[in-house]
Amino acid sequence: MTETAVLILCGLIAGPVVGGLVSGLDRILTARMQSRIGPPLLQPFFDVVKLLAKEPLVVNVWQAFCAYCYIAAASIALVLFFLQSDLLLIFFVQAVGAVFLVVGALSSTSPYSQIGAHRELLQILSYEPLLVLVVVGFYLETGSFKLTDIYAWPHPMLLKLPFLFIVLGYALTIKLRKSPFDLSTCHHAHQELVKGLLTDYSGPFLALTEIGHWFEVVLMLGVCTLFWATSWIGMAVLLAVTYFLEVLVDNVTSRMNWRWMLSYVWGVGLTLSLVNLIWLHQG
Amino acid sequence: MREEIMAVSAEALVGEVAKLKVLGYRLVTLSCTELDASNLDILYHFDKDLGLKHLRLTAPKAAAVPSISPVYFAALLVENEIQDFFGLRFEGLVVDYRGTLYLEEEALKTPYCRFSLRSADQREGPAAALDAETNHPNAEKF
Amino acid sequence: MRKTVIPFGPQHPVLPEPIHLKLTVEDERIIEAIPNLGYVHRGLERLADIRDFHQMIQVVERVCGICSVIHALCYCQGIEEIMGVEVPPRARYLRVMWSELHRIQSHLLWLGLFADSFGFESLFMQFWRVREKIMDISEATTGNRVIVSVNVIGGVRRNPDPEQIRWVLAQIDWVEAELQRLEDTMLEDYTVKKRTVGKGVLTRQQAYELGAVGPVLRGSGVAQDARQTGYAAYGELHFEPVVETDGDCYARNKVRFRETLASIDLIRRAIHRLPDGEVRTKIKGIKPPQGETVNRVEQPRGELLYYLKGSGQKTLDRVRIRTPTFANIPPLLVMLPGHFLSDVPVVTLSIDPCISCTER
Amino acid sequence: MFRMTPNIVRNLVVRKSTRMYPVEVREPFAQVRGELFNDIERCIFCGTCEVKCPSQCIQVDKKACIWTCDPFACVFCGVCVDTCPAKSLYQKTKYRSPTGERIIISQQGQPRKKDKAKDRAGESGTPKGSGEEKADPGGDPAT
Repeated sequence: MTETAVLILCGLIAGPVVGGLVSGLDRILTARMQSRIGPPLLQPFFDVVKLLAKEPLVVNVWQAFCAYCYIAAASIALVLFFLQSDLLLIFFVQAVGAVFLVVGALSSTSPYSQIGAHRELLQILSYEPLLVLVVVGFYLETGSFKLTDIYAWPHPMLLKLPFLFIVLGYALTIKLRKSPFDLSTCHHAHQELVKGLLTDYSGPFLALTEIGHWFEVVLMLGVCTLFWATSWIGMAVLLAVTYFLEVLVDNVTSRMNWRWMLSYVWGVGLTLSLVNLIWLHQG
Repeated sequence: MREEIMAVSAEALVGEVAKLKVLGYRLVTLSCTELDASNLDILYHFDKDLGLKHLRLTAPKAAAVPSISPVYFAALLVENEIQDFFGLRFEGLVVDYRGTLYLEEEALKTPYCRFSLRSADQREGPAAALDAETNHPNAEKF
Repeated sequence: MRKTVIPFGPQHPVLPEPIHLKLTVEDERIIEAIPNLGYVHRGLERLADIRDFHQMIQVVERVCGICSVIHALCYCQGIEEIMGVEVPPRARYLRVMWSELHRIQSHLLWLGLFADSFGFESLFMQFWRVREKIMDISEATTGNRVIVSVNVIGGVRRNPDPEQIRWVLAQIDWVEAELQRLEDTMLEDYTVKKRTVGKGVLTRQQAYELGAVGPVLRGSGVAQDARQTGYAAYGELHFEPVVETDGDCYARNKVRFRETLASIDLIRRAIHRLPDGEVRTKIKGIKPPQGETVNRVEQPRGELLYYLKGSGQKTLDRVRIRTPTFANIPPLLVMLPGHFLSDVPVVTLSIDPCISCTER
Repeated sequence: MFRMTPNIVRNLVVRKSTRMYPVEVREPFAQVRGELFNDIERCIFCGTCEVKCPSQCIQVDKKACIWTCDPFACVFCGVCVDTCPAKSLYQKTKYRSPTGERIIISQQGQPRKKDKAKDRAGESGTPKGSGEEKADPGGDPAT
């Protein structure tokens, strides 16, 4: 029982701490790639603390409620991951959180927020099928949706599911809000929709969505570790390489539009998944 | 000025401008200068193969000038600008901001005129109401 | 989705300056765009009533920070023409050098902002990094970074020594090398092309009739550049305008990129032929300007026109400034409808809007 | 699709282009037009700078020999320095550092006399030994 409590606590702490550090590292690495010095490592924490200290101002109560629901769902998803729960359940909870974020944005009347919400729905529509296919891949390989079974599998999954890892990369790029998929909102509020989805969230509620985002980042990185679950070094190397590539892609592409995203992510993503799944089935 | 300047009257203006368009001239811009208390001087600058040609129109402030924006769409901004700053009316503008392109509703009209400055309350008078009636129907949209 | 009106600006993070576009959209597709101006109007033309014609140089420089040298140059040329002042040859060549430096920095600024408009932040940073070198050259040779205040009636105020000229050449070589490194990305990258090719198409006919100027006009295939008139020393430098024919955002992008390289070349040629001698004609004792003139020069954004009228007094009767963005707004209104909201920043920035210029 | 990659990778290894600004400042160039100063001992209070200044940031009181400048209105064009007949105006190569308070520079000089009086009085209070310049925090924006 105490073990469960410890795991829950781990999940709740790891989300903001690891997520914030990853975000800080991301900003430093991005700055270096652009030949800048960049902010200190702890800058994301400073930002969030500053936001939390601000006077709460809401457009309507719904939006505040949605922000709380989003962070709750995101943290529950991560806690479930730490508890080695069912992958399908985790993704379901995570999707609920994402939808609450959209509902919150839709509850305001700002056209930027509205259009951002529509685009976010399209993004969810593009990455959710891919995530399900990745989970199906795990099932076909291990015969189980449980994380305990997947972590106990003796061989690195990447060798069997290389294409599905690329597919997960697409989902990861969308989830991390990186170019070319930073459509609904992006990190620097410098696009045609201002901050898109998050335009009308402000102060502490914006901080909540940011912390919720960190939970999701840690969760997605956790899913990446499943592909090399046999050794700690393998996991670390895989994570480092994956994240470096994410930042690199962010820096070498421009933002695309949602039509391109749908056709590209579905076209390439579904093809790659199917090829991988058929290969698994044959092998 | 080095280039050729041709004087035109308000009646002949649109015809002359249309002729220039047929000849392949491009509208560069309009320049408005206040001559004295009741007259404005408008220069229409045209360009063809890097050569300039000017039309000069001396317009009394009280009378409206026919707009050339139906001929050259590009004239709409500058004609609205002159309307804002010099208080001159252009008739038949394709998009008529009615003096609010740069200025706010409550702003004084004709800020660029030295000799006369119509005050805001004068504008509210019957003349302004008449102005509003005779405006272009498009104006309602903005 | 029903029709929505999106207030694009006046304070919008994508737009560097405050223009307000009322966009009527249907399902993210633009149906109509109506501009509204006047957010930064300063009435600089009216300042001619209280500032004398020498002080107006500093005033017109502030019409637009990015092309200050060229504004001052146009104004000074106009006054020189009215007063019949001959400018020394060295000053004419130096004016070309500083004008082209300004064109490079303006184009680099634009290339960065354009990259940012389609969400390519790292490319934005790279262009601005290169631009910094040009600002350094400005600062070292004229004394100021942006509004350099180097033109006067009758010549220029600074005379770079040979060592400084050599230093400028070396810096320019560095800029060219850096630009060539970015050329491949800006002109050939898949995502960049995807966002710019076929966007905001303006046919040759439309561009000409709507009075487009500068890279917008040249991107549509009309070879017109005020530098062809040979003002300052351009007539002696065998200037050729850069022309593209597609008329879309990509073509305008390409025109500006190629013009930047062409400007580097022009600076080299100007420095190579730089004559010795005086840089400033004394105008003491000549009567204040009496008469009127129209002067045109080529700004980075396009053709700039000054109408000046003086009546022999210290203050001018009229200073009328027609800036290039003013001429490029009607084409923008024609280009926007039919595009998606995500293309609005790209199309809007493709005319290189300088709203402070426009509103003066 | 990834044509930017060589530039990005190169940036990771070469020196950074930015610097930690207030801590680390680049050497200014020799001819930079920076902050404006008046060498009040040489000033003859002719008022040329007041007339020529395009931003009208300088006021010269010829009788009381007071030279006043609003540094926040100064546009660093250097016209006053160029036209100063006594060459008492000069610009440093450094820019004025940012401040939260509005200041007006006001300098009290001596009328030009045959015998050079060494001691000069400050305008009001805070008499500095050098008599260089005096800043009135929150001073009236006299321009």
